[in-house]
Amino acid sequence: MEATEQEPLDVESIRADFPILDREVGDGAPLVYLDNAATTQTPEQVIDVFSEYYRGYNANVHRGIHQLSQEASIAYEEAHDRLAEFIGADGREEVVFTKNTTESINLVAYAWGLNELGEGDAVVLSEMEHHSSFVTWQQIAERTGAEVRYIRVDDDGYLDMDHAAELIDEDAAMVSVVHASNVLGTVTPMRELADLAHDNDALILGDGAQSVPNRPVDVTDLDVDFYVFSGHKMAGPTGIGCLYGKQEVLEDMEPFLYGGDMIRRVTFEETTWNDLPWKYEAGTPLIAQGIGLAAAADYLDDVGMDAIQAHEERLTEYAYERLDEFDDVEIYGPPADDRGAVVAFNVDGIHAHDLASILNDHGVAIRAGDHCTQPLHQKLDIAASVRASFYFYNTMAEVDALVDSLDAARDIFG
Amino acid sequence: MEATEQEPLDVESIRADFPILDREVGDGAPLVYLDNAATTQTPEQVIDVFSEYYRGYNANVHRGIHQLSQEASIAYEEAHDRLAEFIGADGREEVVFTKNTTESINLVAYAWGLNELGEGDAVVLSEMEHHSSFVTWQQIAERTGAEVRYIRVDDDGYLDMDHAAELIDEDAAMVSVVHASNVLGTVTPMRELADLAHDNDALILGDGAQSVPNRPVDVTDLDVDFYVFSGHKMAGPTGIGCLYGKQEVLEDMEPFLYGGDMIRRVTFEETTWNDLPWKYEAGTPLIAQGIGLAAAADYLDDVGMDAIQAHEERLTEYAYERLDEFDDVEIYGPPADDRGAVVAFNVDGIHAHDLASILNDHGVAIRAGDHCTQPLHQKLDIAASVRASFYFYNTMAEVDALVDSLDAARDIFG
Amino acid sequence: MSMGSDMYRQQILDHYRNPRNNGELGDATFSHEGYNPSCGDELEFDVKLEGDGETIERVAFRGDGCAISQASASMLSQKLPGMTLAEVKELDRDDVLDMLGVEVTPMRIKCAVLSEKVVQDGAKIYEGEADVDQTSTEDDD
Amino acid sequence: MSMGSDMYRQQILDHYRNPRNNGELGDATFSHEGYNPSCGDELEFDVKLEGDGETIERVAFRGDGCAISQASASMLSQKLPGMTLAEVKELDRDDVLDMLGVEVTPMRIKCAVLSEKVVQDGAKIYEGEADVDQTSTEDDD
Ligand SMILES: Cc1ncc(COP(=O)(O)O)c(C=O)c1O
Ligand SMILES: Cc1ncc(COP(=O)(O)O)c(C=O)c1O
Repeated sequence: MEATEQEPLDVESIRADFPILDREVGDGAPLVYLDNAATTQTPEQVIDVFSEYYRGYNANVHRGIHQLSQEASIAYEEAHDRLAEFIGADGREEVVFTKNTTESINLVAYAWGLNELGEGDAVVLSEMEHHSSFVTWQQIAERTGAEVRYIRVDDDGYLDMDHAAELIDEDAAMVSVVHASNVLGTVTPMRELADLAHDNDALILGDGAQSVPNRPVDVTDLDVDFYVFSGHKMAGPTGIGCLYGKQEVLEDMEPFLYGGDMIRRVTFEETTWNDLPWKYEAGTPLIAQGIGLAAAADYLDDVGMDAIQAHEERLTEYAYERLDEFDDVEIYGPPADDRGAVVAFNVDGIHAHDLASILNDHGVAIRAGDHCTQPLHQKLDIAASVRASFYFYNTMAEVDALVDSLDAARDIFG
Repeated sequence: MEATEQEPLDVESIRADFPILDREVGDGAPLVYLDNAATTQTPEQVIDVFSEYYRGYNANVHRGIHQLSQEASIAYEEAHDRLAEFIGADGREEVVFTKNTTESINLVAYAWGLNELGEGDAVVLSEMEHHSSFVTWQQIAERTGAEVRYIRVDDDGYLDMDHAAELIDEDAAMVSVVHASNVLGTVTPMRELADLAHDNDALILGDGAQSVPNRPVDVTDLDVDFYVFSGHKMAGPTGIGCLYGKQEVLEDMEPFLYGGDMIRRVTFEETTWNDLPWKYEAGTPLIAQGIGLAAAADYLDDVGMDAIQAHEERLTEYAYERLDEFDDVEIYGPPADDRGAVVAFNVDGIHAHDLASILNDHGVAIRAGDHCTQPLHQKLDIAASVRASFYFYNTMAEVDALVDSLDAARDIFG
Repeated sequence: MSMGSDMYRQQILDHYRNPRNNGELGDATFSHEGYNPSCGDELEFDVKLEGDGETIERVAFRGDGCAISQASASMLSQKLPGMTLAEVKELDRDDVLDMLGVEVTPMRIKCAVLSEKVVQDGAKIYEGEADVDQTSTEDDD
Repeated sequence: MSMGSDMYRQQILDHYRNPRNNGELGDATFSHEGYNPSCGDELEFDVKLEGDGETIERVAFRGDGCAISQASASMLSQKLPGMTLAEVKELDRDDVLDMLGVEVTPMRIKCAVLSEKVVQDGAKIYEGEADVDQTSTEDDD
């Protein structure tokens, strides 16, 4: 991972956009929010979209002739253009709004998988998939008779690419792999996987839930057929996600949800579908949320995705190194200088949930559990771990607060 | 329809909660918003939820031990209790949050229909279903080999209940009927349909998109198995809807979307599902939207659902009668005193879209088109209609503005 | 701010009430139909080419819809004869709006351009460059 | 505001480090297991009844999880002998919290009540009143 030479972020002034970061928890401990891989915080610029929308031009979109509907339609449709630009897609035709990453994956699994998969086909995942991809493909495979294969994750948390090349053979119909692991922090070689998939006439889906928020992503460079991510992990609102699909792939695919706005013509006998991307957006869409997500993309681009990545790498490296000083701490995944902005670990003799409860008393918000990757935890042979995850508004001092508060837990359990 | 003796609403003070209603459109015409069947406006009390949430306690729910996650989880889970109470369900187990009515229907169609329907089974709809139910069941039936039957709508816009009794026979597996038509305004005898369905061991789904916002609804009294509605039509936010399901029915049914939070345990071999309602809410849920919807239910209950219904009946009756004075106006559906808060009509010699454009110049926002009921429009043998639809913040003066502005269109097209 | 009422100039209303070239051609070289899902407007155009297989000799159309879509079809039907298919395919939204001579409000643009899209798609199908059953305005912008 | 650290009193830590009645019963009348999906805590209880088929003689449990879930199981295993199944089924959340003697923060309640729910479900299955493969705390409140 190249350490781009970046101007350090002005974190002080960025934090002013996030009033929640000034909050206290418990008995007055200042909040140290390090649960960003679960959900990021939302800047004023995005929050304001909701009052502007509902106070100014709330209306149903697409079909209204009156002015409110015109204004809402244009803003909602342009939000697709904005997201297309943000991830390097060709245009709004390639960007479908969903409610989250999970729905995006299910859309592909139902609309493509259920219709195209069968006996003799293989779906290739990795051992570190999030449940949203793991469970979905497992279930669709079971229904269709397809086989699921898991690319091995080696002891350092990297994908075993020899194993990948073995599994992605001519039976492979779909390769669905996480781009940045939400537990190990591993960043996978997405373009290499895409080439392997395409060499074998398979499609590839990249799970960008932990990459789009944290680093510049260009789906055209990655050459993926599908790419999925969530608004609530990239400074955007809850309840909105994206499915990117190559235009020709989305055109060929059957619809998923049926209803208003996704049809062209309906009779008692048959129905024809609307054009992209609306063919995949049935019913009244996530209007305010979509406009809010575009505002989040604006915000992130203003800060600068390169600068965000550089800042997060500094935080992550520092956190890793400070935690690594302790003999009773075990960190999972690749080395300090080659990972996304998450550090999952355990402290000897202290269960992850107990640790998280005690850290919460010190204002430190981290996640404890299996992080929706039970199979990976089975492989690591641990029931749970704690995970600290960073965003561009976090500071080195917050990393220190995390590390220092571990002592409180050691005192209790020591 | 009984005209409950109700205190008249204090519409003046209600309107103060909806700043958008003070807006102007075009060359300074005051907005007359009569497109409420498409989307209702949102009061300050609901808008405020978003800034309170994002500024105060935004976090991922269910699995977090830290305080923000506790606060968000409790608020999000209690939002289910609130909606259960609002529609007379037994508890949160029976209330699943979806993104809209359309997704709620698709959930049932995929999770129940795709698994349970087959050749020899019939799905019974009405001729006035919205595309969200019409297209969905049509497609699922085509995939499963089931037959779709349509209960006739008579010339006055009522369901032909003799025909219903004929169609709902022992082959019927699902009856899916709109509770209040979004075009004709017809209110269907949902309980009678439920009894017919249950006598034949069929399930029944009520489409409450146009009833939950406008009248007291008690799903237990209606004895429906499923009931669906959208937040954006009931003073709530976009991007949230509900699926009500009887607990035993939801327990028996397979899940729909797969992913995090809907599972209990995942291994490389198999997966078990979470308890209700979370089994049907995969991925990071619509947290802010769900809390916002509960605030909308609070708001509506403060105004009073009986008072809302009574006020809307007055508006609708008045609008119908004023429009009915003109020989060049044709109104569709039941008589003035027996309908929901929508009046769809056409003016002779003026296409619906031209009418809507001209009315917009006078600030009057109405919808023109097929209102996502193309088959009903084919039956009525019209390409389009205009539709005025009311909510509790509308006034008699706004009805006058609608009727008076028709003259401007007549002047142009006369 | 363009006003909706401004769209209904006398010329538009005249074409709407008395559409030119309304009907069918018995000897059409090709025909094509289109639909505007946001309005329900429908149009079907018949096109007869000259012997060069390139220049439009005559057109006729049938349709149902709002004043804007039908007037636009009528006016276009007068403009097409003498144009080559290559020229037809070059037409863009602005040409249509110029032809109409009124300011079309944003939500009605699709009504205005339906006729142009139908004829263009018809030409493309005829020349083997496209394969659409029915033109739709949804993918317009 | 109850603090997370307050949960870890000496007694809780002692039961966590030295769980009582840890192990298996060779002669169990019934056994049942449970899982807390929000934490990953697991517990399996073996219960041996007296000759009356009603009164608990001995219990043993095995488990894996956080201090709260394991201490709660250990403490409950001491409380159960001598109770009838009817009494066990009457236990509620407050009894468990009283037994623990600490304030449990809201997100940890499920850890605390897992042991109680496992034994209750086991009793119900034994008496033919319920049919669950594995107890889960999700449907708890
Ligand atoms: C009767 C009826 N059913 C279903 C729907 C679909 O609702 P949504 O677009 O929120 O999914 C609507 C609203 O358009 C409706 O009026
Ligand atoms: C790698 C990865 N994939 C998918 C998801 C699912 O995202 P969501 O819960 O927003 O659907 C997450 C987030 O939890 C994730 O980290």
